[in-house]
Amino acid sequence: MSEAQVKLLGERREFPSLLAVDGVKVSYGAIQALKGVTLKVGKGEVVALIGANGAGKTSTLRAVSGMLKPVGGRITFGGEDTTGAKAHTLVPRGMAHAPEGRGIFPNLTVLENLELGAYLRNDAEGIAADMEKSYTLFPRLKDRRKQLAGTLSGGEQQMLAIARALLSRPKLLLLDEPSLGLAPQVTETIFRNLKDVNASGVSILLVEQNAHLALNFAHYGYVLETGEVVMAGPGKALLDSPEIRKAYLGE
Amino acid sequence: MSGPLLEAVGVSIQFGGLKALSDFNLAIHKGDLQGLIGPNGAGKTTAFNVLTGVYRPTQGEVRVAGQRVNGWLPHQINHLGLARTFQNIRLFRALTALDNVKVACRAQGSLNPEGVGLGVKFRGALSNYRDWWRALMLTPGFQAEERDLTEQAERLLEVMGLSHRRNEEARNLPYGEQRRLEIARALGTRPKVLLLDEPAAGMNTREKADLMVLIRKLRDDFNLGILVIEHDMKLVMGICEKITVLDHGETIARGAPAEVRNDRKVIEAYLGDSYLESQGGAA
Amino acid sequence: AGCEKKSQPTPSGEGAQGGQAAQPATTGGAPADSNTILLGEVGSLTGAQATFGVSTRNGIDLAIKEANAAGGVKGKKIAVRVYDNQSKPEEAAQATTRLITQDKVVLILGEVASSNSLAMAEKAQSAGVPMITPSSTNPSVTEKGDYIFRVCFIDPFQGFVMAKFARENLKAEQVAILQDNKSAYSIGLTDVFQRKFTEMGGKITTLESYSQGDTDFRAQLTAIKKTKPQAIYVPGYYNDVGIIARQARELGLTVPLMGGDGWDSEKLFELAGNALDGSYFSNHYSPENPEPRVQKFIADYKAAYGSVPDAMAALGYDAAKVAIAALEKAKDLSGPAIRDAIGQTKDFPGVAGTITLDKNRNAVKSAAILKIGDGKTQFVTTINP
Amino acid sequence: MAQLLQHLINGIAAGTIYALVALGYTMVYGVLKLINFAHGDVMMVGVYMGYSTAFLLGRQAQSTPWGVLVIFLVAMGGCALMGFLIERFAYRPLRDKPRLTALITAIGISFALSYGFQLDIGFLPGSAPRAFPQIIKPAQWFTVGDPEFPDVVLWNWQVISLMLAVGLMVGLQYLVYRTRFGRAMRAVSFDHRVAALMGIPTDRVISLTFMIGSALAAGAGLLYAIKDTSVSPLMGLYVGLKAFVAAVIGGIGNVPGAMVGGLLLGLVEEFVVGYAASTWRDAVAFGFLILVLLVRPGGLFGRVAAEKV
Amino acid sequence: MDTAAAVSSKPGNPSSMVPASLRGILPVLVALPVLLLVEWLLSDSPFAVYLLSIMGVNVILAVSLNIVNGMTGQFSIGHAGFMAVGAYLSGVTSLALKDVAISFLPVAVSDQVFLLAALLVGGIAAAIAGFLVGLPSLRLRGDYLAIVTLGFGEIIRVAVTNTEAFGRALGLSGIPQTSSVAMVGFWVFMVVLVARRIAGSSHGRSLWAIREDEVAAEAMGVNTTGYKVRAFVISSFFAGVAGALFAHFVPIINPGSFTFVKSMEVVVMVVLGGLGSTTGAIVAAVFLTLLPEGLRSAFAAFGSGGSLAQQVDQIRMPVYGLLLVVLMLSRPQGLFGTRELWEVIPRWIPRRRKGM
Ligand SMILES: Nc1ncnc2c1ncn2[C@@H]1O[C@H](COP(=O)(O)OP(=O)(O)OP(=O)(O)O)[C@@H](O)[C@H]1O
Ligand SMILES: Nc1ncnc2c1ncn2[C@@H]1O[C@H](COP(=O)(O)OP(=O)(O)OP(=O)(O)O)[C@@H](O)[C@H]1O
Ligand SMILES: [Mg+2]
Ligand SMILES: [Mg+2]
Repeated sequence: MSEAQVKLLGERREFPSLLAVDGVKVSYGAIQALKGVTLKVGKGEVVALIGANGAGKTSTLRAVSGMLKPVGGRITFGGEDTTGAKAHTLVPRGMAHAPEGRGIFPNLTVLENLELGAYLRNDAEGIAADMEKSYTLFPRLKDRRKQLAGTLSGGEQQMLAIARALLSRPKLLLLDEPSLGLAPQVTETIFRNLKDVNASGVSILLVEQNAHLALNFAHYGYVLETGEVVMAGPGKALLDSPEIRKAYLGE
Repeated sequence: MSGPLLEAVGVSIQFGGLKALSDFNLAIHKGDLQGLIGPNGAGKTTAFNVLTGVYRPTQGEVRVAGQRVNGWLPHQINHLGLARTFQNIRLFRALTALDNVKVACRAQGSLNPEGVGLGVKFRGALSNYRDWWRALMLTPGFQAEERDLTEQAERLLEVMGLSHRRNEEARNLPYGEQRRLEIARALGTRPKVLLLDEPAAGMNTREKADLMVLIRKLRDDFNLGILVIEHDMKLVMGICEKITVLDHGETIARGAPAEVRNDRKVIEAYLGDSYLESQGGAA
Repeated sequence: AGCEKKSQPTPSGEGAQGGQAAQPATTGGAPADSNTILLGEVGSLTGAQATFGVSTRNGIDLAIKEANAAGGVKGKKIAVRVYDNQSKPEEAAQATTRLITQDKVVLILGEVASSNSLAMAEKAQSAGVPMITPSSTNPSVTEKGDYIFRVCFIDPFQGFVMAKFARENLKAEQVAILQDNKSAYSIGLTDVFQRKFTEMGGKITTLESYSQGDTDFRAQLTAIKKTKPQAIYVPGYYNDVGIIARQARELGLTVPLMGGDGWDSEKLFELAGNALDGSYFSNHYSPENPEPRVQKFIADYKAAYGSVPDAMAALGYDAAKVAIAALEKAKDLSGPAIRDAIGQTKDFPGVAGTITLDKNRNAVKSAAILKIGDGKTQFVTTINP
Repeated sequence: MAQLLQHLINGIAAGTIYALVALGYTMVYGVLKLINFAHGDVMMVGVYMGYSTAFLLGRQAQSTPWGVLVIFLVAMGGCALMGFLIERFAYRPLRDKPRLTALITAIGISFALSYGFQLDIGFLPGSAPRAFPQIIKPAQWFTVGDPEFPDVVLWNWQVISLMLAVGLMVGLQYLVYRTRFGRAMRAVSFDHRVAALMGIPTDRVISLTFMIGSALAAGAGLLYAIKDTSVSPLMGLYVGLKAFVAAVIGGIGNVPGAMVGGLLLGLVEEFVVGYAASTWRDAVAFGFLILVLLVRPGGLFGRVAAEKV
Repeated sequence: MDTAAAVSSKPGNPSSMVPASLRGILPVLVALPVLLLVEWLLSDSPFAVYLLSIMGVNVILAVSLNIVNGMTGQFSIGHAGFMAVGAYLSGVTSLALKDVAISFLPVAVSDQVFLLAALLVGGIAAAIAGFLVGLPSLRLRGDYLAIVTLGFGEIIRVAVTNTEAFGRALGLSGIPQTSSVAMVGFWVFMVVLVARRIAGSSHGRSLWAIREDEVAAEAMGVNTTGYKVRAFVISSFFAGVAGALFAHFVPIINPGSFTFVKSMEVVVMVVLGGLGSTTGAIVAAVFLTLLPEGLRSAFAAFGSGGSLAQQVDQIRMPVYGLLLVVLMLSRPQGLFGTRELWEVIPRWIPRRRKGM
């Protein structure tokens, strides 16, 4: 679908380009989940992706991180064409993805899960430092270091997933519903921490059901409907749009 | 009988060194709509698991409809009228929406005598095999029963607004609808008490608002006692009459939403200061 | 015993109903043209007993080639259709049925393993197609009916032969037995040996078992060793026996081993090294037999297949020869005619002994006792029935 | 008494082989959750490779230390390659499909190998067993009683096999639990898609695991052939099955479990044959398995995965 | 009226013209004459009879295993064990009754009566064994359950091998060859009917639910252990009948026919057909039974002379193995996935129509 049908609100702040998704299509067998999604994430930018259930948010993230092979379109990351590249080849280039459903390794301990996040890194000291940092972000994880991740509570697992993604020192962090199942306080903490993470130069592509939270946090937002981008604009502008308020904020 | 339909008395459970739930007390009566909240890892889901028989309490007693059910199997407890949904959706993914509900309906329809003792067991086994036999022979009674089931299940789908999905496989439903299907399925077992584990997770604000209306309606129409775990305070505070707050397995507060909301301990452990602020602003 | 009562009426009953359903009714496959006589063979070409199946097949093949070279039978060439049964009775039954009804063979050459031959015999008997088994030694095979023959001696005889030899020639008093629990053949020999040897005043110190295909026999051998036998009877197949012998020596068990025709294979010596030196087994034939027909057979076989024929090959050869002779003699190629012709086989000069079929359709033959030494067998003695 | 000692030695020697084969089983199961039914047949092929190498080396060279090394390397390398190919073409395409489908291809490969090697065409060996050359010259390292006709014997290769098995077990355990590769293996085993998100090259990890497993199979097979002095196309079938049982007894996926399971199974079988009825050996072995599983549903060392509801 | 449509849209149910009280047995009434006709038509081609019989036995095995492996999601690989129980016990029964006949009936009919009795003996004995094997499923999951079923199968085999009454390694021979195409067909028909009716009933749904998520099924009031055991019992009953039929047409049985390789063959049929699909199991069983025979015919074209022609019959098995791999790779979901034939075929034929 062409750009023409996307309703654009407001002006986008300029960021140096990092990720560009151009007309990407994804299908699961007969089901076409993405019908041509186009979006951009700049260096240091936080971009939110909102949309109803089944709109294709998760599929977009999967296509970007290489978990899925798009059937059409182009993805460029850090200046290189990464369309259809395997997930593990994207990690060294600075991509980290905390997937939907958390994807923790249930029979490994919390510590081992975190170590896997730093799988490709060789700087023992850097890793140790980052590990400490994640413990300050999520003190709960420190207490449960030796516990098998599968027995963590839902919220703890979510923390683990985010902390693990950060340990690869990514340029771009893909987060799929990070607030899912988290206590309000924790959600708040996480978003506060994500701000810091972003401030340190990491770009974030965020999928969130809580549109309020997400759009407040993001520089720019896209609205996805049945596999297509239907609206885009700076976070605040979207928040103010009556359509969004009606459809996603229940007002 | 006006005693509580579901009762937990001094229930504790321990995993290795970790006390996930300690001295947990709860009573749910007909028509109650209660909330169970607390920080992540507080033991809320564990409490559900103990109540429904997935875990066996290390201490204390669980009573359903006046029966002590410690050590019973989940399906037996379910037959006494306790149904639940799961935090991580656990639908029968390859079955259609309708069949998901019918599975639950059936189980209640052919209830066997519960209890211990050889006689009961034997009669149970006999009636089981007779039941299979009826299915194999397609007896008229059996056919009528099947029609009945379908009707029941369809009614439930309608109540949950899922009729248009009846023949779709559960795994192909959007998340929000899966959540509702789980509730429909739980209702299929004709429970007296319904336990909902984070029913609004993954829903957007509007869907949450709809869900609130729905939960209230269920309580009224089906005459249920309902216990909800939820992290969305708007939902919990909005619909629950009584809220229990857990932290580290301990009950740190209990009372009406207004009381709980202003409880210092609850704010510290769970809500956080900014919650108060946002409440001030939004509500 | 009298178990034919019920199986008899079936074919004749059907025959009555369908009139002459035999020849022209069905079309099935490309029937052998009128210039060839088609025989059928079912063998274990894969599976646990495959090596015997292959030997048998080679023996039969050789006999057929010779016959064809000499002008065939009744002026026609002979061909054999061979089916594999994977060493399983149901496959044997299926293949036999196929041979009979699809390929329309006039005669079937059977199996080594008795359980497979039994399955074949059931089918051949009820279809009225004659069958000759080269080397199934279990008595029950030919009891299946009057169309089933064999060109080898039977288990009771072979068990008796070895018991007699052990008691009289070796003067053994105490013998242990190690049997293959998975093979009816081995159990058959064991039962007879045990009975006869005890009757002759000997003592069986212990009876241990293994399963075909096992490769570690140390547990059994250790248990046997404790009983201090003067010899061990191992009525198994050579592929197991070779390994058993080595392990026995390795454990310090130095008494002679004794066995049956299942031992007979060139490969035995390769497997056993010299661990079997001084051991004995009973066999259908001895390759040392100076008779020209035997030596010619050995030479031809070597030329064709590159190895010394073992007993299975010799018996396969004999079975085919008996079959060919009967075909020649039979007044026509109908089942009953061939059956009668085979039944009259008398003093037939086989490479594995002179064959005379008794009224139970079993070959009455003497057995050779062979001794092993230096990777060779030496003829020791013949024991007559 | 002497007899008891001998049974003990036999049982441990037999168990060692089960354990070695089980190690490979467990490795593969560990990452792929696939019961690799072709494992025993891969082992068989490995033994034939070793056999041909020994044959080519000739009688003299094959039993020198270098000869033995070459034989092992050829067999293990050949099997690693074969494992790679099998994984690449028969299992990988099915990785995201229901688990049972890969099991069927495993069965197919098992059939193809075990029946294929019974053929007598080209390089295929035919169904008859062959004597495996004594590449390790047997020597009695310990005897009780008259050394000529000893009551109890312990052979050099029995000790060597056991030491190798224990060494391999320790090495594997180290590999799986102490190295980065091991961590990657374990991650892949739980969810290879998420593992890829960690930057783990999952295909390579799985291939490598397969290659290690197959090489182990070849090594185990050679020791087995040395112990029982023969090689045949069907040898993989039952050893494979028994090794699988051993792995399950120990808790499948668990490295020390495979070792202990193998030794226990070897001993149980030995003592059933030695002191009870030898005809019931297999039944007792499986009965033992069932008993263990009823008492500990995840095997001796295994943990039934904690599933949090 | 919506519900009526739901009922009649379920395939496999006879049309609603039939009075409800008759629906249960109607298919049987229709099938019996058909089977007898087939029997009569085939009366003089024993090979076709043999092939059909072995095919039928395999179909019964596959469809019955599908109840446990496909519908319930348990992983049983010991089916040959149940088959053995049925085969041996019915064989012993028939041998004992060999010379008895019901005097007022024609011989053929009397034979069939005795056969039926023997089949029931075999089936029930196997069902009891199935109950025993089903019990560990209370505690065991997945591959652990699988190896236990395999173990039971092997134990049964060893027990048979050591029992004098069962003929030890030689097996039982001389079992009357009373099996007929009609009888085999009847049981094929029965097992399919039972499988379909279970699948279409609430019991079937409970089994599916267990397959999908045991914890959730239990929480929804499904007595998972009870259902699993019952699935085992029904499945092994039919395996026992299949074994009993097998014993009456081969007609010799020995322990070598019931090894775990046989069990694996049945598993292959079920998976290849599509786990949970009854018609898939049928098609796969028929196909895999005919495959080796077909290869045999194909290879027979090489003629019957020469050593290559003699080798070809051995090439069958490795080719069979490779074909399995290829088949699985090309249809990983099995032939029909979890669907049934009539749900699949419409998808294959009118490809176009959907778009319009
Ligand atoms: N593995 C899958 N197989 C088949 N269809 C799928 C699969 N995953 C997603 N889909 C379908 O693709 C579409 C887009 O799904 P996606 O998960 O990307 O949506 P989403 O926006 O993330 O929704 P949610 O808010 O529910 O997470 C939906 O219709 C969904 O049903
Ligand atoms: N089977 C188990 N084994 C060990 N620990 C467990 C097990 N189940 C739960 N726990 C522990 O018990 C604690 C309570 O877990 P629970 O799932 O009840 O939390 P929760 O209150 O539901 O949290 P959330 O809101 O995040 O879902 C957690 O710390 C968890 O790690
Ligand atoms: Mg999503
Ligand atoms: Mg929870």
